[in-house]
Amino acid sequence: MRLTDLLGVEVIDQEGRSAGQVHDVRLVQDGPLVGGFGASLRVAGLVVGGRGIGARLGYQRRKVRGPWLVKLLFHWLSRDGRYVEWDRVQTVQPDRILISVPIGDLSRPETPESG
Amino acid sequence: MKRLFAIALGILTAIGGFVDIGDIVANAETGARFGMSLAWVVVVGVIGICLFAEMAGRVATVSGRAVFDLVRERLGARVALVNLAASFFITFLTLAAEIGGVALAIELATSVNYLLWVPIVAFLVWLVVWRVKFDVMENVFGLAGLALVVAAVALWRLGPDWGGLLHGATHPAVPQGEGHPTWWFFAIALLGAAMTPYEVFFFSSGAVEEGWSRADLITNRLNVYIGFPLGGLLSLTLMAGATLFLEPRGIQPGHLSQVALPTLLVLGKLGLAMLLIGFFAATFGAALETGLSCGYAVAQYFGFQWGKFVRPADAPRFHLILLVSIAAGAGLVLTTIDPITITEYSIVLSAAALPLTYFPILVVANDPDYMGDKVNSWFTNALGSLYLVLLLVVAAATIPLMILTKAGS
Amino acid sequence: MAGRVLDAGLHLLDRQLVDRDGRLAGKVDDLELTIPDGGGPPLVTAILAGPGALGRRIGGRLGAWVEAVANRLRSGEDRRPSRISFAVVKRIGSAIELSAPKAELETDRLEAWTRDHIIAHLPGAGDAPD
Amino acid sequence: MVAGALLLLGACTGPVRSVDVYESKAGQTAEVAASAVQTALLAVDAAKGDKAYGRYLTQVLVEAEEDASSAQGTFDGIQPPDRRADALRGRLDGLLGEATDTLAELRIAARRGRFAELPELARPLPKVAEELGAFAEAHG
Repeated sequence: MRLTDLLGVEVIDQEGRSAGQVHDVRLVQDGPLVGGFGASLRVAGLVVGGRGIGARLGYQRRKVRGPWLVKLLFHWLSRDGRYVEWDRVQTVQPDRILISVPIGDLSRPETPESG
Repeated sequence: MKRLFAIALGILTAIGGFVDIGDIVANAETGARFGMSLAWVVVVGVIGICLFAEMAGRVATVSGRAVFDLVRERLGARVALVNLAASFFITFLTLAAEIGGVALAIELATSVNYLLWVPIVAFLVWLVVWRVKFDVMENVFGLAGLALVVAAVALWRLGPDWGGLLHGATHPAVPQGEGHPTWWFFAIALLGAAMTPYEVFFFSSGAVEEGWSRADLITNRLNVYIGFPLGGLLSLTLMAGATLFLEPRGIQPGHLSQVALPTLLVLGKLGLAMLLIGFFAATFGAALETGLSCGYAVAQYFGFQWGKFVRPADAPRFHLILLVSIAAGAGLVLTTIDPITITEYSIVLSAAALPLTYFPILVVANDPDYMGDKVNSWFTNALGSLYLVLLLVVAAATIPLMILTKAGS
Repeated sequence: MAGRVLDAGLHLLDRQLVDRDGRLAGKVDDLELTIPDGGGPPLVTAILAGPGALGRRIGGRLGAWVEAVANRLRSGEDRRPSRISFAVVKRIGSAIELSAPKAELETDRLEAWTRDHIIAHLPGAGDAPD
Repeated sequence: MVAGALLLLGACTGPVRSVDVYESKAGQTAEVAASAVQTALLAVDAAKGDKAYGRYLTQVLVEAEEDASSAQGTFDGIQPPDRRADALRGRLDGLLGEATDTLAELRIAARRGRFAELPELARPLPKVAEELGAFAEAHG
């Protein structure tokens, strides 16, 4: 599997409702050791939402403050963002990802502050 | 002392490096047609390029990442590719215009048709980017470009009605017999000439080429804040010369030779010789910068090794792009399309394309992951947001105005 | 054990690769995710770089074409993009630093080809930038 | 597409409009020619004061002649729509002819290095420039 097999794919809950597309994939560095890198990166969950515009600009992080006009705009654009824990992912298909949790119960994504 | 020398050198080369074929053509044409009524655009453009170049230089210095590297990081592979295609095309057009400009300057000195000079000029441009050390290249052509100061000397010697010029510049109004769309179209051309995207590609990549560190941030600021405004002043003297000599006679400059008329009528042969040297150095220097910028943009998008700080054999794809771009640029001029026409299109499209690179830089300059404590100040952000809106309006207005005015004709 | 948290798109994708000697070695065009033998969440096992991986990122007809051409160039081998094992990744910052020289990476082949077949033939290609 | 639309627009309009179009084209042509003549006059001034190199002067004069004659050529290629346009054409052609003839003489002299003769040869030019300017003003 590649990262691009997840990015941009529509996320659907058991009632067939869409939570939008995968905007990003959250990783945690706590997997088995690999070479000089240390613990490997493990997929922890999916950041999903309706509009993908500006997902890559990094305005989800609180420490990126300005310019406020731009920050405001992209905050508003990503207001319906949700986070799906990886253990809630049931199947990954080429055109959609099925999750076991109703989209109403999903939390807001808390983007890691430091990379 | 050595540091002071380095700063002075940086400022001087920034002045000489600011003016290129686009500034020469845009300022002379505007002065001849609209007098000083569009001088304010040069001021707006200079402030804009200072803002943009300072941010890009600071980002490159602190994070080691040049403009197109960041464009791709912030916009993703797909959007950044569209961005690359547009930016590369415009930079390439500018490269062709500069090669043509060098050939035209030599034609004026030799009376031998410029088309015969084009292959030779292209070869020399390639030879310099292939062989000559980065800082030598930058300093030699930047300093030689200062010969253009002769246009300012001529203006001074002439002792024109300064009050009248200033009045024209501070009371912008569309001259009689000219339409508003045309006036605004020329305003966009002037803005694009002052704020050309390649200047920023080159400036930020140059910071990496020269291995700038945080200690050089002050040099970055001084180069930009002193050098560029003085460069802008130099292009305004070309506008003033056209206002005084060409506008009253109804001369519409379509050739480089006409731009030189005001200077030689005041200063004679020596003035003419200096001006031609200035034209040559400014356009040749800009041909080097645009050629390198073609390579920088593509290599940075794909992550190829780029730069003149390594052996050519260690940056093979970068040097291949340079070689092909320069050859193709010469090819475009050899189709006998008037280099002045290429210049006119390149500066107008430059203005339209500015948000593509300006926006990602504005965003990254606010990101502490890259910048640490060197993120934008509130003042820079306030001004930066103002310019973002301005550049978006310009980008949206350019193509409709171009069609409406038949490209200002 | 709470490890460092990263967003793959924000912190890894499209970042510059820098080799052991500070040379630029391509971009992170995609990531290889592998589900461990015992099951569980996928692990990032490699960085995918080069046209074979980039094609899919670009998408559309152009992307498919880039990927097809890249696969063509890898004649005789399996049709997969060049990969860099995560074992040689040293640090993730504003660039991704690797612990290997780029000549040892399979992503270096196009660069090497351009050098050996074109640039090296021009006089002075190997001269140091004095 | 835009060019196509303009073409269509042009085809659908009546003769009155075409006369207007023709007149504005005539005005533009006069403007370009006037600009070329004025440029040549400045070059002659420079020659008089020995302010410029011969090669440069030659180049300026060659370009001025080219500009004027190419404007004339383009204008002559446009079909005048009616009698009134014929009259306009006749008047402008006379001026353009005078301009290009004189510019050609200047170019020939400059190519031969006879820069001292330029002021004498250029004597008709100020009047031509003035008339072209007035024509452009009246029909712009």
